[in-house]
Amino acid sequence: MDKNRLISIKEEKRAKIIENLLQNDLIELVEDKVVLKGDYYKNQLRIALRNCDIINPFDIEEYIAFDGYLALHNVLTNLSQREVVDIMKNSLLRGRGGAGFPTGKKWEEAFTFDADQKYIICNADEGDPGAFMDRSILEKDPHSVLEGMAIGGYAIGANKGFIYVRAEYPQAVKTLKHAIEEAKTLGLLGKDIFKSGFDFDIELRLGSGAFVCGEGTALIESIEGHRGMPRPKLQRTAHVGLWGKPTIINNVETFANVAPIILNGAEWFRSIGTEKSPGTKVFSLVGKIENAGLVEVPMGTKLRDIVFDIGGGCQNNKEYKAVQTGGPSGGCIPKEYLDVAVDFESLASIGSIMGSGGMVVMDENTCMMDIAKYFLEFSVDESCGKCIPCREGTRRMYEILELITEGKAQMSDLEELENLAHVVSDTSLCGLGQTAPNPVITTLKYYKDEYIAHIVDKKCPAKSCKPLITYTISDKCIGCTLCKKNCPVDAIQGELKVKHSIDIEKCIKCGSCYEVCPVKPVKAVEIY
Amino acid sequence: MKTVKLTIDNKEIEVDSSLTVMQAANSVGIKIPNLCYDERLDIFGACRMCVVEIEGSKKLQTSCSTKVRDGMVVHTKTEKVIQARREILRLLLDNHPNDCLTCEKAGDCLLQDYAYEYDVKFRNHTGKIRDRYIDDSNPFYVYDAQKCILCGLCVRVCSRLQVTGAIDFVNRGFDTIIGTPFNDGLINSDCVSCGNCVSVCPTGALMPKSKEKFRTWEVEKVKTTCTFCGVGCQINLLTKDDKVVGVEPVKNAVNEGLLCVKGKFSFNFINHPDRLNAPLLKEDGVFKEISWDRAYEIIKEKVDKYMAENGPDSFAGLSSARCTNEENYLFQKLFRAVLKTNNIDHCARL
Amino acid sequence: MTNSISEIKHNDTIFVIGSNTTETHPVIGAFIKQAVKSGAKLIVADPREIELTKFADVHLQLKPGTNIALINGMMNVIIENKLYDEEYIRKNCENFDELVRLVKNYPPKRSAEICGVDEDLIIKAALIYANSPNAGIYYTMGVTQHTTGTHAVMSLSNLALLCGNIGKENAGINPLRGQNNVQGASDMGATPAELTGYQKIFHKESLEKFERAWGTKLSDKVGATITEMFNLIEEDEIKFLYIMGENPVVSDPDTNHVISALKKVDFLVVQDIFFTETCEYADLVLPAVSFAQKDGTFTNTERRVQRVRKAVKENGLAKPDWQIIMEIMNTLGYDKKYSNPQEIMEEISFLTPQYSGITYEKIDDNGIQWPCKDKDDMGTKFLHKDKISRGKGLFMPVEYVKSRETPDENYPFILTTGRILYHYHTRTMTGREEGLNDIVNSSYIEINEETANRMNIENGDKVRVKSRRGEIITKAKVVDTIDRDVVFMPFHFTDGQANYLTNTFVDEIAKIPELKVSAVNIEKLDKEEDYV
Amino acid sequence: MEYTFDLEKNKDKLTEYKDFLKMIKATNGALMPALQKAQELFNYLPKEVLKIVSEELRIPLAEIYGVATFYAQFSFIPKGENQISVCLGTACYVKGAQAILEEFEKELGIKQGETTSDLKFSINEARCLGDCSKAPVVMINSTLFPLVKKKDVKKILEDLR
Repeated sequence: MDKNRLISIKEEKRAKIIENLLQNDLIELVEDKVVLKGDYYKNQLRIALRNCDIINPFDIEEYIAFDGYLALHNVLTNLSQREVVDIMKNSLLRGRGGAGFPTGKKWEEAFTFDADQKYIICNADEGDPGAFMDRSILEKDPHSVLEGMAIGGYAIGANKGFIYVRAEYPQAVKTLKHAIEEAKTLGLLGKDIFKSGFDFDIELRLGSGAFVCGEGTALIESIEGHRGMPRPKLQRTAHVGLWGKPTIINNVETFANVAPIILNGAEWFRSIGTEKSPGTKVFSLVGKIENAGLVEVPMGTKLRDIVFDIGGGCQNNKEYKAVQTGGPSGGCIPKEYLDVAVDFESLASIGSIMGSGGMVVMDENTCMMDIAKYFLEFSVDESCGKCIPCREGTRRMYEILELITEGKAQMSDLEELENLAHVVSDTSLCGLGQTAPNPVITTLKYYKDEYIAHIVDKKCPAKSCKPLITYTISDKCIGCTLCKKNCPVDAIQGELKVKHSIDIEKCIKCGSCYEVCPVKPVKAVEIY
Repeated sequence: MKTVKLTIDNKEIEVDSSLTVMQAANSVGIKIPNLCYDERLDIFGACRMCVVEIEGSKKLQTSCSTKVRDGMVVHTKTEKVIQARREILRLLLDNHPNDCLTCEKAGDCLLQDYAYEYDVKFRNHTGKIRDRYIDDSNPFYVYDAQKCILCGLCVRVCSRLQVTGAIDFVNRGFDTIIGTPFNDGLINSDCVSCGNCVSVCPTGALMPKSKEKFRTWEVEKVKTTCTFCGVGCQINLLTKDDKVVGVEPVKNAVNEGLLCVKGKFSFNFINHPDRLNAPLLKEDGVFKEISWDRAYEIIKEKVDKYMAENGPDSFAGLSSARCTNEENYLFQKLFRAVLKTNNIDHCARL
Repeated sequence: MTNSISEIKHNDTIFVIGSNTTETHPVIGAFIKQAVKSGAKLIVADPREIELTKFADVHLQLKPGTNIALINGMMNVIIENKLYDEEYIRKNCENFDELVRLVKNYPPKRSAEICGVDEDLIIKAALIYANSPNAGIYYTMGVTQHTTGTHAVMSLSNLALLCGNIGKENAGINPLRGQNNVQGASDMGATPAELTGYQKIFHKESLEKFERAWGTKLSDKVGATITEMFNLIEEDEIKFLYIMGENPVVSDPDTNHVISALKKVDFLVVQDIFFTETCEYADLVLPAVSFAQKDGTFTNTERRVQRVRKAVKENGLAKPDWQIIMEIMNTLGYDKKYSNPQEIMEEISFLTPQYSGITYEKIDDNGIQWPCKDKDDMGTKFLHKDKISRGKGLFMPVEYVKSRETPDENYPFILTTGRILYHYHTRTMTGREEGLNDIVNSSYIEINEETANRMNIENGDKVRVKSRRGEIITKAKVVDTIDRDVVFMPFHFTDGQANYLTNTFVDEIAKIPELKVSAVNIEKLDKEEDYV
Repeated sequence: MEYTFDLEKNKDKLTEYKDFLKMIKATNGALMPALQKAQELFNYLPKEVLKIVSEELRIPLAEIYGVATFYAQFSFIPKGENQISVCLGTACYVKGAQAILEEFEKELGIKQGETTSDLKFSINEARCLGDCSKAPVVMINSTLFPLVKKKDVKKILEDLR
């Protein structure tokens, strides 16, 4: 493989692909650039997702057709390791996995640390519930990750890379395996790539269902074949990582950004996004949103633009209540902050985090206590159990939230909850524990009145917490018997065309009656 | 050796740059509490009790896993630090049986000590506590999951120091316990009953099955040398009422705090009823107790007789590789200087 | 040990031969495993698969009694490949040419045939050993309890010298002493030819030094070893036998022979803490106290003199052994009195060059490793630092010679004996520990599964084991960890006591009996009446 | 429910597995792939198989058990022929996935984490399958069922029976 061959493949393939896509009305050309068609994509800027839904991920030549592996060629034949590190540093690319650490700085740490062996790891253990950015890239454009890893490997002096991918992503595994094989066949991985003397191999390692393995040191433990319990940070992984060797871990989206930066330069990258958070970010916009899906926009885009302009607002014309970013580590952003700029600093300033890019939209019927409880339960389940505050503290927090959503809590429990939230966050060993209280901390901050309603009034304002609501049938009932027929516990009495009533003792609050009630515009079944 | 200067609790100190904050503090007598630290093992960082405040960083830092830096200013006892430690202890007590009154470990329990020091009490709550799981299959000790704080010392001592790997963390999160494969019990595992896990357990989770009841404050400790092989492990004999009731290893250059099953648990022979209590003389095939004076008299009679009739080389002595140097010395001196023979040997060859 | 226990972890290669370390020296075994975990290579030469073989890079499962052939084979490989430390040999050693000449006859192929192991493994082991900057050898009775035991030790010493591993930190040649104070008993001159500190009885100056110190004339005639003592009893030469803290009825080879001697001797004094099997034959039994009831010192396997301290008081009329001996001396008209062991140590230090700097005060905390010359000397971590002890390291090439008793038609199996983790020596102490007995409380014989299959023996079956000297009944333990023609028995137990079978052939130099090799046959017992 | 591992029946699989172990034993960190392969081949991690892993990879059995109990994907009872994963990721959760899980449990008479006695079905909750835009989703073996409603559950199961 050499540059001419790359170019000849590109020339041969590119036009055909574009023609085909145009025929199927999937894309349009904007200033010679291929853009997916439709309103949804209009306001997006796709760098990490550049090839998604455009190329066939099982054909490496299609990746090459869109400038694939040109950056690697450039790096291996024209640039020194130091130069690559400097480009990455200048680009100010920040890790897209959540913490936002500058990638170039990280690489430099490993590059300047002397060792006989170094490793580069792609963290594809995307585990935040409600996030699937990485999955899409892995399944739709695997080579963008492989190329980014190879460039990173060259920069720091590693000739071995690992992709740690969730076992829950079988399609991604399949695509990656195929991609690695193809790249090896073409000599884009393996020995002496582009006759540069640089060797680089990538091995796939599968996770096995432990969210905490998204944490760097837990991920390393897992690859080494141990329980995924995070290590204390006595030394940086960039110095002492996998099998004690200097190791760089970046996530999928970060690696997908590498080749474009090399091809277009650090300046170009910095021209996108904000000063401190250049580039774009991919979000998975899900939940009670009209247009769910992946969104890639420049950093600093307003939350409102994402939720309303691209996402089309809440489903069924419900009122927007909050968006949850950053998964179990993140926080809820209420209505009054819809104009916040979505970048690392701005989100942190209002108590949430960028996280890996999950954006779950909630409407008026979502109880924020229930959401906090949901995330805490997640953290309890996924806590590795190593450090005391996370193992014991998240459990106790979850229990208090349980009491609250069941209407059994007292105000002193709320104090304890707040107290625990701070201790767990202050003293936990790894990011999972340190951020596990975030859903509680932000909801306490923005929805304290809802907490008080649950505790003092024993009411759930969102009408979502079963123990705190009652179903009744109003005078609007037309006696259609639909609800009676659908009630699983025969709690509804009433004759045809006569107003029905619900036996509160029997009612299990499943909501079937509410769902089927045909009365419009306001249903006859009411929830208090 | 590179050194750095730092301040801990307003004390300016200069230490080796490779130390952690905890080690540095320790070196000047500032004790920082911890439940999972052992200088023989890699830093684990699980208990979080050793948190301190370091000026310039917003979050509390664990002193066990933070290296000293030049100019660092460390506070080990601020309000924030103490509050964090109290909360950690409270979380532990929430998941720990309130039975210190009858717990064998009382008085020697780090959790108890810290709860006392930080004034943390048991409280009532309706939340979950760890499921009951007791492994008493091993003849020498018992594991009680409810008293376990999962510091991992036992696991790490077993896998890193004893290098047996009979136990490990089992399950995840709140449900984690220390267990054997398939929870089949220690006796069915690779366990060699060395008890090194028991020696490091900070709470009553891993306890020896004692024949004698004793409270730690009732025992005296006497440091001595183990008698079961040539390694010469250093041990403390724990005694109560003139009985040996337990053994603990000493951390020193020979055994570094490790022992084997014999050294740790085989001490009951000392107070065994079968012990010889008086000289015995065989008369007509039957042994009868006699006094020491009588015993020496008989020896003298015999010695005089054979010396006169058969000469010095009719005497022979077998000394013992189990006796002390002083005793072996005297024994050969007895034969050489008094009985005038070199017919003296011991069992070095067996 | 030439080197220290704390150095084990820093060995690059550890060569364990004839030592089931994790059972006989568990804590040292743990350090060896720690070393392997942190990257050291491990070579194990042992007729059985033992715990350490699971950690080993090479396991040389050799036939009992073939150690010398193995070592010579390894040296052949090292010399052929020029992997020896030329400069070290030139500076420190003599007689190298002789060694080269002798090991020429041991190409790995030949050694492999003698030892019954793969030629490749011998080569691999040799390369690992020779290519390591620091390699330590660790051995126990598997090397010494052979008629060629001393030669095997010389052989190991040749190997260590060849690669410059003596007089160096984290290496050396390290016999692991079995019992708690074997080292001390030897240091203290409890042997027929040596006074304290290995000063020879026939060396005039030494003898005179002792005569002056003790104020009496001494015999310069070398005395009798244990085995010789029993023969001399049979020959009516020895009339009076005094056994202190020993149980030869169980521990010594050829039990029948031992018992017959003990029965025969005119007057037998046995001094012990329990009424042992040997006490049965005594005329007078003297009650001594245990280690926990007296003061003194033990010297461990790394030459460290450490304190023994009294923790509980004497039981009944029992007394510390030193006190009993002193009182006997006094009764017999030798008036020297000691008020405590510390005073005895002062005398030892005065007479023993290696101990001359040792005082109770100095050893109080951490002990001291001898040699310790004077009051400022803090002891010696590893020996031969500046020079090999006899001036120059002498290669002592030795030929392989077969064991004295080898299997034949009537006795087709090689019986090898040893210790197990859960018991100590003749079980006078550990046999009284419930928990240990819960785990194992009776004798057994390890038989290869194919052999057992062929003989229709199942795990747990009773078998009769016979040798030319005796027979016993024990239980079969069917294993896949031992060769087909080798069987193993622990010697601790008195039911089915292994030493009824062992022989008394000794190594001519060190007088160590060949407990590791005797020829036996095995017979499965089917019927109840056979058990008797 | 107790399951005994049938050595005879699994002879071929065991041979295949041992070959696999030999192949990977020299690679660093071979334990996870070894366990994943065992789970795939035998549908669970039989004690007998873990002992083989311990011997081949020279890893103490306790450590293997510790690792195996850490990761949610390993099980110690056989998984069903049809492994039903109900996604409880945030997107699915806010769209009522909990009720769908309960419906599967009700229909099959087992709880999540269990296997029906005929070994036909097992249910697991999944932590986000990454198909949030089609929430709520259920994955059965490797087939994805998007936008599942409670009333679809019966039909889905019938088609598999």
